[in-house]
Amino acid sequence: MTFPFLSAIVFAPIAASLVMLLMPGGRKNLVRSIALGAAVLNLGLSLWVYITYLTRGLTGYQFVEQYEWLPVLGITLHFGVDGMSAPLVLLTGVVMFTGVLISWGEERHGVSTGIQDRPREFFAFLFILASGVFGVFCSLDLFMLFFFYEIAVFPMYLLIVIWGWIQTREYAAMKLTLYLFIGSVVSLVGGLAMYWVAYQNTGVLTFDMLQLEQAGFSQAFQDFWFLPVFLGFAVLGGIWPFHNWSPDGHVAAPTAVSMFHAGVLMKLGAFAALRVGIMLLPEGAKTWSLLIIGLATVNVVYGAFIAFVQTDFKYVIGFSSVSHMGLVAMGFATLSREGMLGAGVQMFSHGIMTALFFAVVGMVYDRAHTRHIPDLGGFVKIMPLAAVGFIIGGLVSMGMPGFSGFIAEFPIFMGVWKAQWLVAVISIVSIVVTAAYVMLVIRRVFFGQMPEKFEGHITPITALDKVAIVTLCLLMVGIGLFPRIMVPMVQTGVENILRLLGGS
Amino acid sequence: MDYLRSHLLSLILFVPTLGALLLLLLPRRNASLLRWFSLAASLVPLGLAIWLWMQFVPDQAGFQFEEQYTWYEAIGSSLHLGVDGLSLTMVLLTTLLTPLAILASFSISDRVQPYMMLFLLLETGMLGVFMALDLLIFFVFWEIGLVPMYFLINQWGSSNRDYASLKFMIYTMGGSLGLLLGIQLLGVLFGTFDLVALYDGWNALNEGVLLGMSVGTVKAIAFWAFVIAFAIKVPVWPFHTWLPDAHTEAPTAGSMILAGVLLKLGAYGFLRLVLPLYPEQARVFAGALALLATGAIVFGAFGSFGQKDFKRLVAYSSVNHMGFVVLGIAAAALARGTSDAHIALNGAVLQMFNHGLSAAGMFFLVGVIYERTHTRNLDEFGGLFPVLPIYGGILLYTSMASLGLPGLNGFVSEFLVVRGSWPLLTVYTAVSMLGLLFTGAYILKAIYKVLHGPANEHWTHGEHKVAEISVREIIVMAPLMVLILWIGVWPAWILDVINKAVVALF
Amino acid sequence: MTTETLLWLIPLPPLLAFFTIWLVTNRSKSLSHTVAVGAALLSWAGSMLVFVRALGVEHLGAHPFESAVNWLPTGDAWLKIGVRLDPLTTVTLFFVAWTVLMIFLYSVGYHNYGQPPGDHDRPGLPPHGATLAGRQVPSIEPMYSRFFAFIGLFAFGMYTLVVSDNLLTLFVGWEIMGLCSYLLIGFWYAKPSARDAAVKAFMTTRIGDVFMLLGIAFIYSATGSLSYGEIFREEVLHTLASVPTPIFGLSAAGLMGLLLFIGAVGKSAQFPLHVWLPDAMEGPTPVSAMIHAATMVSAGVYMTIRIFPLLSLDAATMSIVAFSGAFTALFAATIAVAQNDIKRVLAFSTISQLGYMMAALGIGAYVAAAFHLVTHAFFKALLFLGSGSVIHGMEHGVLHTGDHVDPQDMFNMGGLRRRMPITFWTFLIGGFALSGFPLITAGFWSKDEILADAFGHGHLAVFTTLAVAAFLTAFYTMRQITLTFLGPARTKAAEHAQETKWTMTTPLVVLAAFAIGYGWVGIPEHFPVLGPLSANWFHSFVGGTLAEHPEAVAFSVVPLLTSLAVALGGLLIGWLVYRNVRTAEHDRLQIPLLKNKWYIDEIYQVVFIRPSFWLAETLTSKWIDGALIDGVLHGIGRLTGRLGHTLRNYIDKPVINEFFGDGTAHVAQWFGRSLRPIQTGRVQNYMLLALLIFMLVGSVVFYVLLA
Amino acid sequence: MVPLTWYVVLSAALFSIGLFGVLSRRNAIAILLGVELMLNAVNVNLAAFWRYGSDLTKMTGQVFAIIVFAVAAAEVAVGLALVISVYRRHNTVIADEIDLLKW
Amino acid sequence: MSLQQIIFLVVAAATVGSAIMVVASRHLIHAALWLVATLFSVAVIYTLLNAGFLAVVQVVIYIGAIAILFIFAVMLTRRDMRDTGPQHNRNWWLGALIGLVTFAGLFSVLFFSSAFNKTPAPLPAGYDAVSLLGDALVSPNAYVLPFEVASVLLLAALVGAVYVAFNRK
Repeated sequence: MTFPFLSAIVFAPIAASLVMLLMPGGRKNLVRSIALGAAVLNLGLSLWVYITYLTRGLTGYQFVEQYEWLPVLGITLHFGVDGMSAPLVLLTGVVMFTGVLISWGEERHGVSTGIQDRPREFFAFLFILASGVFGVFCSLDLFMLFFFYEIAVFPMYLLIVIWGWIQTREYAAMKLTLYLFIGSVVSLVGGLAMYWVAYQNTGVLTFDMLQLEQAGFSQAFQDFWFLPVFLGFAVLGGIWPFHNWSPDGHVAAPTAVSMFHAGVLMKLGAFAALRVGIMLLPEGAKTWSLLIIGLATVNVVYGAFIAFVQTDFKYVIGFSSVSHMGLVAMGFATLSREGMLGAGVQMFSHGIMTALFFAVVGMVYDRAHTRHIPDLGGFVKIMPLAAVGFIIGGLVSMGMPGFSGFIAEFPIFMGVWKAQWLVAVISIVSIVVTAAYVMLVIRRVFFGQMPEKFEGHITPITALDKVAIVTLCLLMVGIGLFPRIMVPMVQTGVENILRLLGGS
Repeated sequence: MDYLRSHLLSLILFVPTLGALLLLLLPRRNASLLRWFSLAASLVPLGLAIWLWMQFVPDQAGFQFEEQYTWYEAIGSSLHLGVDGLSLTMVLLTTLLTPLAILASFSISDRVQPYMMLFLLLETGMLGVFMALDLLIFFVFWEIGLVPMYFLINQWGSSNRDYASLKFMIYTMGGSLGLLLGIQLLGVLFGTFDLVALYDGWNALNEGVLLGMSVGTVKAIAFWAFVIAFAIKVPVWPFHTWLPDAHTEAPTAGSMILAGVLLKLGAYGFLRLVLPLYPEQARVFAGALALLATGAIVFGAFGSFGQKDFKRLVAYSSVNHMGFVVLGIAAAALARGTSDAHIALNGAVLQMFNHGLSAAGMFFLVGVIYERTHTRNLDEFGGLFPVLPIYGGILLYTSMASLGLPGLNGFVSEFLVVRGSWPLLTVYTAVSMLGLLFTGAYILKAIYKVLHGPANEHWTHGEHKVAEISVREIIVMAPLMVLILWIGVWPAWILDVINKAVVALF
Repeated sequence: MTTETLLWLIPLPPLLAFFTIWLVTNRSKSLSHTVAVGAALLSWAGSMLVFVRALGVEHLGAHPFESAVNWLPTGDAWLKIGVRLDPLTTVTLFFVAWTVLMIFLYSVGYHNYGQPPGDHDRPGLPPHGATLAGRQVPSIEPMYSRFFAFIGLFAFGMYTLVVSDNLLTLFVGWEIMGLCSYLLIGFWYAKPSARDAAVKAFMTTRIGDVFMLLGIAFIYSATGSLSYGEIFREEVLHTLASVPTPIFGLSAAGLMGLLLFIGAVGKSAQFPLHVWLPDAMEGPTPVSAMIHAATMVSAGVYMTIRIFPLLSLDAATMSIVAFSGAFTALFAATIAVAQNDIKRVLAFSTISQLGYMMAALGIGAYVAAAFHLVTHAFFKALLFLGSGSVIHGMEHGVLHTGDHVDPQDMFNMGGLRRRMPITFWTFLIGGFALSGFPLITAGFWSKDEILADAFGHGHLAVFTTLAVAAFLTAFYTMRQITLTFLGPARTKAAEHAQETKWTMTTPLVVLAAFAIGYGWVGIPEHFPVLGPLSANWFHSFVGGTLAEHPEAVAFSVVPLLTSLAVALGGLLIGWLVYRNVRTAEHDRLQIPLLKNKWYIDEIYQVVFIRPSFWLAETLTSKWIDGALIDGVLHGIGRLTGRLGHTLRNYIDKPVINEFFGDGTAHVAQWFGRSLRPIQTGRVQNYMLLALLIFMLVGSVVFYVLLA
Repeated sequence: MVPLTWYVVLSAALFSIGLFGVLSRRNAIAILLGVELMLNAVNVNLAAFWRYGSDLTKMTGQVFAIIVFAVAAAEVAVGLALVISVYRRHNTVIADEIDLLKW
Repeated sequence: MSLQQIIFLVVAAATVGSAIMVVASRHLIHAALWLVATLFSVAVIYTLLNAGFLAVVQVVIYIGAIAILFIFAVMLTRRDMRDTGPQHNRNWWLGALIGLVTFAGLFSVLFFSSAFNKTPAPLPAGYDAVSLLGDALVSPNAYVLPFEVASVLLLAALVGAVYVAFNRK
């Protein structure tokens, strides 16, 4: 019996949050240190998992653990990672780590950055959320997947409502929660349908996805249930036209939460949609592939165009996420090797990138107390590193070669060529639009003239912020220059999916 | 030594990057150290490139010094480097101009560290394009080149830099979308991006149906996608309007590189990708291409003649000169394999190199005068010749080179282009002579306004008296001038390499 | 040292001189002119050596000295460049070497070497004179060294052009000379007139050059070579003559010839591209003498003679050449009679004389053309130098007396023959040579040969035109001499004019010698009395340049008499008319039309120059680039913004967000609100309700389901 | 002898009357009275079923009745206490006027 | 029609009548008194059923404690002895309807079903209901546990009542 890495990864955050809740709320730094410790631990663990998977050249599901949970209903605590989920586990570890770092903040000449209000509860909720996320990525059991999915979604409500942007937090939090729950409920119905049909087909009551894959659902069944399941999860992936919760949510959420939210949670949706939707209902996926591609195209172009006209710094990023997640959905929907490969990488790349974006936006907002782009300017003088980070993020987001974005987007488009070349032609426009708004934002926020009212009131970013930024940038550049540190792994995942798709 | 020989290209390619990274470690305050270090970092590739030139065997057809490293095997792309006569020339040009540009930008005192880093990265980007034997790698470096240039313009440029830099970036990116799509199509079709493989595969593919269209149509569309991408970069009329803005706003060294090398990327794209991949389409559309080229030559000359801004004038002259490159390419496309085509291509490639020298020189000289007077308005100069005899001489010399004075490099290449394209595209060539005429007009206008002209007391006396060109600046110009004369008098040394490559390729 | 090597070396000394002066010695005046003159001397020596060797060769035309090297790799062939010494080269080299050397020498004096630097001279302006011991004396040229550098470069260009064996290097020299001409005309660039003249000269000649470049490209692409030896081979010419072209129905050969000829038109200032030459007089006089009389403008004719084999293949081209030449000759002469500036008169006479040569070529008399080329080079150089000397003397007078009259206006002169005798006599010789004073002057022989050829080959129109032109030439030459030297002095400055230094007079004497003596090498053998005495060496020698040796035209008395008549008549009338004209007002030939050169400049201003500015500034820059192209781009940019705006405000917010998203929520809220009244909070109501429902359901269950 | 039916009908009547009281009286105390009636109806049933049961040695019916007594006592005690405290707070015992359950 | 039947009918009539008065009488105090009457007649019913002990308990606890408690409560919750306003709420008719329906339903079920149409077995000789009841209440294999629970419940109710009704002023 080897060390249960995945269980450790999944349950460590919850444990940490309990420990934090036991701490006196006044000792903020103690709480933060615990949080940081836990985050580092998780990062280490997920890194270990990732590296092991990569270096051992392993394929299929690894680090598999299985425990009885509710045998009567065939529910087991079944963990395991494959090429698709291992990067996401790492991603979560990274975002968790950086999220803690930038939420640490400081209070200096009246400028309070990061989370100064009840950090104990904040981190506790955040870590519960993290546990849920890890759980979804690791679990191979449909029931557990839903279980962790809800765990991941719910704390978001509290985090936004309590620590969010005062003006819209109730609205956004409620909206977000409702969208996500409704979505998950819809897919839950689909999940149960599979459960029963699988029972009828095989006579085994099980939620185990590895067995459900073999359940041999009929074409009609798959065609009927694919859309609810896929879209239900894709809501969290921000698929058009169910994307509206996401920009509002991003804007209302506190920085670290936005990072988690755009960086990881949306991947949760895409990943679940892939795991449950495509991998369990491959035939249905084939049927509906073009529709999904169509929706995703709308996402991509539409998100880009809207981001282009936003004047709220955070809304720009929010809509850019919509656009980029569209690429992920598109990649998966192509059901082709390149497309899914790209989508897999894009999930990671976009996670890191958007986390970085929101981190920087948070840093700016904490100091300027406005996100209205025309009111900003000249921040490069005070926070050069943040500016550089944001620029790198921007380059990633516009798919600039040499950064992870290109590694991700290029294969996606190749996949789209295979599926429907016209879509490629249309959606590639988004690249230029993205470039345009990214460059404009960079120029207006970081360069140009700093308004007088900021002169002297802006404090530089903390060392921890710098650590966070550097970490994220390194990942993006690293993957961009050396795709082989991620691509082969994702490839194994893709192979696995292709096997289910009948090696198309 | 053996290692050096086998990794020469990657060394040339990545030494600047390495230098950029090392720059990070140097103290930010110590400007002079940063400058000298980056100069050194850019001289290393130059040395290596010269050595490469020595080692290069012109008679041997195909690519030499090939290197291949796995990069993105998942989609069949690898870091495949190699040079032939064409790329070698361009590599030499790039490695030559970068140190000069860096030396030229010693006058930059604001944020030296990022400036120099961007410059070195830019060099890597440009070299990468010239060395790449893998379509995807080509595109990678092609795009990477934009970023440092964008920030160089946007951060160190002059008044209207925001507009210019964004225009440059977006225009070029927008242009390369078609290229990107084309590359993806090829990748999807053949599962590899290796140029050598694609040459055969793509050309072998001639009938059948693709994307619901006949292969011919698809190829035609793809051809134009490629052409537009490169035409914008070259730039060919009417895609040229980003260039005057970008050049004008860019810092001196930026304009040097922009005109000296970046424009060549486009022309190189024509030679490396368009002609080999689409010989048939190229032949069919050569007329249109020639038309655009003529437009570039004539309107470039007219535009240049119409400018009030010294730098804009020089910028438009780039449009005019690069027009000859495209004209030569068009001629070659029309009659691939004939000696006319070879001559035209020789002219085009040599023109690329020559324009690299003369345009860089011109922009530098404009920068020199700008640093002293802080104006580029031609009407505010005048009568500077007596004050700046040496500068005047150099300016005269360089502008004569760009005017195409026989005995200097410009003439050789332009003559070859005209000679090559005359029998093939007689009318276009004849019309483009009008451009050649106006080349003289605007060059003389510039000299007239700056050196001669009514002496502007403001600059010739008093506290605004302009200082004579400094030794450093002369050192920047010296190699350019020497090469200009050398190629003008004895072009064989470089043209031989080019010619052999051209004959082998086309 | 072999002749070939020598040929390679001849152009180099001036080039080296140029670089040396430019880079090294430009601080020291004496060094600079030593280097320059030394270089000229070297080239001169080389040329003479070559000349002598060439004379020793039988049938030089058939077996010229040749040497070529690979220059440009073109595909699988090479473009060779090299040197070639055939009779034409030899004679050209001869006069080029002499004139260049003389003019170099002359320049030393002309720029007042040895005089003190001026009080307030500034670079770019002619020296204003300096005060030495309270007296105004001429001051030295501020940019003395630069001048020598430039003329050095120029000499290099000229030599290159002459010795080169192919059109390409010829073009190289050609353009280099063009540059130097530009630089030297604009030498005093602080003078607006000089600046404009420089640009004008360069641009006008460049028009020709552009066509010439095309012609070269055409020849090259048609024959695959550019060296004379290749392209003038029989079979090549034959094929070229047979190939038709779409333009004017000319044969390929004709078209090539025409294109090249246009180049010559520009360089040799033929109508309609002649306008630059008069303005070019703004340059220092040695420049006018060398570039705009002896060498560069002659280069055009030289090149045309070179391509004569090509030219002669197409009758149409030939007649074009002939008529443009003849017309130019007459046209320029008419203008010359109305000019008062001593140099401008000479300038127009140059144009007219070059027209002569073109005409000669046009009628096939290329030997005569060559002959006139050489003689003209000598005496026109002489005349220019003489005028320069006159101007110099006048300036001396102006400085001495201090009344600032224009030292170039002939009506300010007069009576200089006593003040400056050497200049007078040499100028007289030159003038007579120009007007073709019978028997003794070289001009007579060359001009007479042309007229004879024109008559002999039956080109009567050309013949008469040239005759009239010759008459006018003689007339205005005499007018010039009369106004300048004869009669009393019209101004105080003229009274105090002073003979110039030896550095300036020596060249005058030498050139005068040639202006007389050079004619004797070309006396037609059929000429009465003199003919038999001297073999027509020039004809036989230069005639050997081409494969088929042109036979001398049969002697006819008509042209002889004509030329005698026009020359003497012109001179006589000129003297009679201007003997006692005192001021410009009394000059009855000051016709505005002629004085203003037939308003050609003004016409060009309207027809070409203004439109080109409009094209460049308004059409291209403002409309096409600024408005059209950028307009489209900005349109696209704005469109993007507009699109995003629309999507957000008309689709995303209202439809998707408010309608679907919030809409659903609102429906749910409404539902809840509408159910609120039930919640009275009263226990009994709840109970009632519960029981009612219980009963209903119960009864349904009991009476419907179970029953 | 008296048939069991009579007893159960009696208790049914008693129950219905109590129910009516509970539902329709305004006074809280009166409602409690209704409740008492209903409890008695139950008790009557219990006793009757005991008596008419097959085995008289089983005292289940009576035991339950007694427990119901206890419950009734408790209920009344608590209920009246509530009524009194409500009266103290709101100065009323009218059920209609007490709608604390409303949100 | 035996004597027993006649007695039963009379008592039943008294019970129902008094019960009706309980819910119908305008004066609360009267209602309370009518309740006493009802309880008493129920006690009589117990005796008819040979459940003497129950009858006794009924009288002692109900009439002795509960009814009095009611009367106290009534006294405590009124300013003067008169009841003002209607004693039935707006939808009393609904309550009445429900009561009637309930009764009708029960009646129809009970009266026409033969299950209840049985006569009681005669009491065996020496039958001591009280001792049997005592055994049942305290014997561990019978109902001791519910009994104790009931007592605990009583206690709790007691405490609760005191707490709730305790006057804090």
